[in-house]
Amino acid sequence: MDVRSNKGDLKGQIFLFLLVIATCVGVASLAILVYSVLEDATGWFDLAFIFNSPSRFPEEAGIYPALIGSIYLMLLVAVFSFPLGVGTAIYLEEYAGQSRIKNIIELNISNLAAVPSIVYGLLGLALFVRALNMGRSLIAGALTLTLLILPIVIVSSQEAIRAVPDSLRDASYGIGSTKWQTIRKIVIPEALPGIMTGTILSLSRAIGETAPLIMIGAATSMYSAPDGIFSLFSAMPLQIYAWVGQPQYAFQEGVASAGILLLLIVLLTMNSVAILIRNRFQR
Amino acid sequence: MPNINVEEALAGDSANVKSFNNPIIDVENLNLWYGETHALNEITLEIPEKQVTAIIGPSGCGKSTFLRTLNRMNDRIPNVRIEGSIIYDGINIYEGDIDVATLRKEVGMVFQKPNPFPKSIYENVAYGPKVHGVNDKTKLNEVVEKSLKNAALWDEVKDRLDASAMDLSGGQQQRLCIARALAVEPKVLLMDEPASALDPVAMSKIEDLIHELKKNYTVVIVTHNMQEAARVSDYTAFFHLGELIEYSKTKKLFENPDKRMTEEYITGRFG
Amino acid sequence: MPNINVEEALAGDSANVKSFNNPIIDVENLNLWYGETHALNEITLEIPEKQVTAIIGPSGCGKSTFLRTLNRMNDRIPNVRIEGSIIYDGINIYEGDIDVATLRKEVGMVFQKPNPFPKSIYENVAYGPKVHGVNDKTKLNEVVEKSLKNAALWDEVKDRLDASAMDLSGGQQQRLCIARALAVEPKVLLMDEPASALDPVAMSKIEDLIHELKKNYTVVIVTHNMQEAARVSDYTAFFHLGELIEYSKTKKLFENPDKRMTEEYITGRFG
Amino acid sequence: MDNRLKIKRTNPKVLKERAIKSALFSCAFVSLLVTILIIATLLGDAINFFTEVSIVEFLTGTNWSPSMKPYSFGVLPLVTGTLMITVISAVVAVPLGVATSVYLSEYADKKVRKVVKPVLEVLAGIPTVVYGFFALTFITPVLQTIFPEISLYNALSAGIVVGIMILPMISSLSEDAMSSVPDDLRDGGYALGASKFNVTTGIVVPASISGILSSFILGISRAIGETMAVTIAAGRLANMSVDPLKSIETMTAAMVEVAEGDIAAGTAAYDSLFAIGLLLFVITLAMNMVSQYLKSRYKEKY
Amino acid sequence: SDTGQNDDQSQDQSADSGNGENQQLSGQVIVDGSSTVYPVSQAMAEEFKKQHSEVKASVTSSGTGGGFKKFVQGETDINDASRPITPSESQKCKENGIEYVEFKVATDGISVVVNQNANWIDSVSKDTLAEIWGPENPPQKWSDVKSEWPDKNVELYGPTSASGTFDFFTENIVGEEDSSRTDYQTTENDNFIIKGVKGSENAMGYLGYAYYQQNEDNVKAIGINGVKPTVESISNGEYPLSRPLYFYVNIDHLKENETLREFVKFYIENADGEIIRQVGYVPATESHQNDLMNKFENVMDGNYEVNYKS
Ligand SMILES: Nc1ncnc2c1ncn2[C@@H]1O[C@H](COP(=O)(O)OP(=O)(O)OP(=O)(O)O)[C@@H](O)[C@H]1O
Ligand SMILES: Nc1ncnc2c1ncn2[C@@H]1O[C@H](COP(=O)(O)OP(=O)(O)OP(=O)(O)O)[C@@H](O)[C@H]1O
Ligand SMILES: [Mg+2]
Ligand SMILES: [Mg+2]
Repeated sequence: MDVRSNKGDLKGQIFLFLLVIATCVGVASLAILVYSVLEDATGWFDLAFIFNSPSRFPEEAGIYPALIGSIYLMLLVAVFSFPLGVGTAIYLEEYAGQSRIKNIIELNISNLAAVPSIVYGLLGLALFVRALNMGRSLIAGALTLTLLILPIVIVSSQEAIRAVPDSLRDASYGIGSTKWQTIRKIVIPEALPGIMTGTILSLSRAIGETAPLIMIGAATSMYSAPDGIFSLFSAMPLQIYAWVGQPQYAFQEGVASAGILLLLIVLLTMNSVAILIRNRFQR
Repeated sequence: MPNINVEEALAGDSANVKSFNNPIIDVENLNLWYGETHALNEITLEIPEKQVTAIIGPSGCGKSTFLRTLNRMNDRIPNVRIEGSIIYDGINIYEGDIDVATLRKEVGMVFQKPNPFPKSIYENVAYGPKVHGVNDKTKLNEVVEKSLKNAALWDEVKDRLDASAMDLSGGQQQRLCIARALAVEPKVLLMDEPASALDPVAMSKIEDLIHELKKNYTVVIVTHNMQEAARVSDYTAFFHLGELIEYSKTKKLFENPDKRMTEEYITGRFG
Repeated sequence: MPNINVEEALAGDSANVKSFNNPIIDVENLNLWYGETHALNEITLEIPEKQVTAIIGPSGCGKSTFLRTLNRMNDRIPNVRIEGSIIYDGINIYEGDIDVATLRKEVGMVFQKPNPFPKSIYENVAYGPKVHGVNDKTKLNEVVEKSLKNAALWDEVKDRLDASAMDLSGGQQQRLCIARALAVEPKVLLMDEPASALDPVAMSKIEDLIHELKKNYTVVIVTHNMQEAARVSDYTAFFHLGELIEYSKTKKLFENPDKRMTEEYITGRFG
Repeated sequence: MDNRLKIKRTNPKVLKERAIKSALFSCAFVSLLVTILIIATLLGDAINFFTEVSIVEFLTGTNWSPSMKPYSFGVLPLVTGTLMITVISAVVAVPLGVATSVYLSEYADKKVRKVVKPVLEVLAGIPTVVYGFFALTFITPVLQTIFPEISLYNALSAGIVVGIMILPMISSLSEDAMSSVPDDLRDGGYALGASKFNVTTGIVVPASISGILSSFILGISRAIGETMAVTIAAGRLANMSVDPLKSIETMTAAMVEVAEGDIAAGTAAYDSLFAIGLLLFVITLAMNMVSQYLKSRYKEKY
Repeated sequence: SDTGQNDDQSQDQSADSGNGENQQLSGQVIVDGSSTVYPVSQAMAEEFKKQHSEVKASVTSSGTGGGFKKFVQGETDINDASRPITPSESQKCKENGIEYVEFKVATDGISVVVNQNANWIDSVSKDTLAEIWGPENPPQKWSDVKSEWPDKNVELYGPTSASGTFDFFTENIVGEEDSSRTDYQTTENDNFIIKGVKGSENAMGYLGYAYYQQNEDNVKAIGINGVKPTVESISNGEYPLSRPLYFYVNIDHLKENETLREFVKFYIENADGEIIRQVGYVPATESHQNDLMNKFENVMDGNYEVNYKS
């Protein structure tokens, strides 16, 4: 034999090559997207844009109320969806055993993942806006988006929890920890990177959604920022959506792109917190 | 070059064990199935308090399984079915609403494969006391140091308590798991081959520890090492294919076993 | 009751080992660091072909680390730095473009903690041959059966080859891992405490296997069990705190060690 | 004293554990509740719809034209449209996503992973409207150079863009699943002389298959339910063709059209939104039942 | 339109309507409905907000029908509409006890556009348009319509059948509402009609006047029966595809909500001017504006009866 001969691994080389290509495709798509946004946004994206209210004059148009709306919205969605989603995942993985109810709930959750966002809008309208009398408030919007992203949080948390080796649970139970102690101190910290991934992906989805918010009647344009959770609100994708439909080119391209750029910045800021947490816990 | 003399280690009387005055654990007609596999078959035995009981037998005979029934760690495996009773401290732990957490705090366990938490060395040992409500920092430090010393690991790790437990060598991990179990001061300590990955020095320290523990604790130990069983235990149970073949004082079992099968097994190696 | 007599096992001449005619592996001035920790310090030794070399030493002394350097399994750990050379079959495996896969096929390994794949028993053993291009079903069946027999596991699992390997007992898992390593027919087999979780019967079968293997293969074995080292190996290396303290014919090392430290260690337990 | 281990129902520790279990169950129950409410929300108007349009016509009709004469409510073209987008996006995202996750988890060094993974996750957060425009203004023109006969609005570019959108879902979740496979197992493979390719495909991927399949389900689900991007990019022509170069209309696009257009509530066209929603629900339910069955057959546990 | 102009103008307006004692308005107004009227309401809200900084105005575009669905439940104050309320929507209001008032605020002219370079066409008759867009035997080549037109494929772009623009066009051109050929490219974003038409010499499309006006350099509007869409021709009704735009106000809300009252008043006061022109529609004439104001005052005085359709 000759351990020096490396030709045996041609297959491996090709495989790696394909993997790199695949990864590049994703990165390149993003680069193109961001590049085209940046190109259109230059000249429009400035402090005034961030701090102004919308206007029918492109030069004056700003996104402040929608920006604040989106930030509030994301905070609320995170606060609602994290405990609810992780709680559900814990129940399913640690408590439900192999029961029938577990199968039903799991089936149900993956089914909810495929429900179109517009249907969540209809649900939010009927449930939060009308039945619970919240009106077109931030909280109604946040709850609607929470339901929308819940399946992603649940399924990804479940997978993360499932991947925690059983020997660690054994170790914890073996010294007399209760179930909850084991979950809280061993399972959740171990699963946290995966849980954070789910949270990142789902909050990302929530921050870019338009249809359900339009359905519940959130404003496509607001001229003042929300000042509480029961306040009327707009959100960035709605404002962007409105601009993109305007007849003037300056709106469709410049102003809308500036909005998209800001949305991406907010998204990245939001994600980096989660990413920091994820990296800290990743082995 | 030393000669290993098991005879010397087996001092004591040779009466067969039927029952004890005051067993801490009393196993009766225990059967266990993994799905279809009948892994434990009508096991009846009493475990004396403040003594060391060794469990020996060929690989796959059910030693770990039996050990896990004693603190209900088998609850965690799906498709396990258990019949019979195990009385611990006067209570059948398979009947009614049992507080398994308290049971396991009192009947602690060291597993066959070392399973440290992916945390620091310190956190591994402090985990148990914290779970049971010890939060005082100095108290914790004390417990960690004492447990690591007892597990013969302190000298090797005292300078890197904050390092990850996952970077320890195999034997170090095993000792860490022992320290972790000791830190909660169980009444009964179940040890599944605690010394298998240990070198003679560490092993002898652990054996010394077991002798020490015996004063206040009950120890049940699974081992493949006949000498170890002989040296360390007071009573020995020999399992084979899920059945308890023989259970008697260690000296008796090693010197003058009742069953042919026992004799074959213990001599099979050294005869 | 048997007496264990190490002396008997240590037949052979007592010359100290410096170098062999035709070592299959030649380690020179090997140093290894985990980050800051200097885990192997200037190790120089030659491993003779078709002989059994045992590595002994206290827990944490670097035995596993050393073993892993021989087939570059240490590549997989981040922050490892290696200096020195290891010549296998005339080639320095730490230099230039080495096909580590082929290296590892030829220098196989059994790990300290059993690590079966989460697949069926059959698939675990068949994995290696399949990876190396054996696809013929009857051929595979043969290999699987032979390897499991050699690892003394066949009788226990022959009826449930499709069951998950994860449901095996600790010792069964360990033997499965041995069978898995045998199935690719390596030239050198590195075994990290292969027998620690085994009962005497299985252990003796593995030892018989090692004797058998010696005819065609080279074996390097880490063990904590002095008797085992004595029984099974031709040469023994004693490590301490990352250094090679002594390396000589097994008989010599156990009967008449050169270094005080060696003597203390091997007698520390039994003296 | 001798009942020390017996759980007393008033034991605070026990109460706490029970309370936690109930709380967690309530969380899980929310998802059931949501389903019930969704069905309730859709059912009322859907029933209205079915009083005007027979369910048979709806399910078997091959012409969808709710607000253009002659009115016709055959949902099949929408179903094929949705199917087409789903298939195209899956064909794009599944191989790319898995390949990316394999690369990040098994090949890339830590620094690359730490950068690339979050970068790709940004793709999940780009507003879907933006994706729609990206398809129209970038992807379609590129496709035009390859297929000159392609329509301005076409299933292919919409499918591709949805594939890009769900890519991070698949790549990130699969990557998590793969990187939580214990290293012991990889060691086991490498020690047998397996190449990285062998270990990755033969050990790591099978051991993490549950997580990988979950990521497919989540990703593809999103593709099925995706609204805005396809509404903009795929056109609004409900036709039964399976030619990806033509305009199509998906079920979700039809729903938006009704919801954001000027059609009056209470008309059959408006109520059709709810009927489509319900049908989509039933279809995905069936698909999920199949995938749950498949998944339960491929679980490896370590 | 430049910014300076706008500043002057908003000062004018504050002079106009800042005469009330109710200086500190702080309530909220909820506007929903047609995406066609949306730019108008948006602009009105923007200007109104400049005078009453504490007011919260929420303007949403979820379509005329979607908006009415909420309006008939009393959830919104104002519903923008690119078509009159339908009898069923009107009946829903009646059932729910919602009284409403309709204001026609502006006029749109649906413009038929072709490529700048399409020299072969400049004006068509309504009948020819009907032939091109109608459902029966739709022509595949331009030469099928008129032999002198090019022998090239017909490429058509239009809004979706769910839009009010489509309804209006089909009713007024094809002759029957919702009746149209189906083989054309539809989009709910009019900008893409522009893009399509700009890209091909054989293309034709129709869309709102605002979109044409913004793209006079990119596409060419053709005359219908000889009349081209201009502010003039649309406002005097000469242009055949002049389409009124409405908003509907909930009367109860109007009476209870002072902010809404001021907003509607502001809306009407500005219906004749620059704001409407800036967003690309044709403002109301002065006399029409007076009618609107009278209607508003009558509503406030209680001299108004809702005329529910059936
Ligand atoms: N991945 C790692 N990172 C840092 N230090 C390590 C790592 N692996 C091992 N070490 C340290 O290197 C030293 C040698 O470890 P090694 O595993 O080689 O010991 P060993 O001789 O095999 O011991 P044992 O008999 O307990 O298995 C130990 O002190 C250990 O803590
Ligand atoms: N989870 C399980 N599912 C099915 N069978 C199991 C499971 N765990 C153990 N077994 C089987 O039950 C039998 C007893 O296993 P056990 O682990 O108790 O053996 P052991 O005596 O501890 O062996 P060792 O010395 O090898 O650790 C073995 O045949 C084993 O294969
Ligand atoms: Mg065992
Ligand atoms: Mg080791």
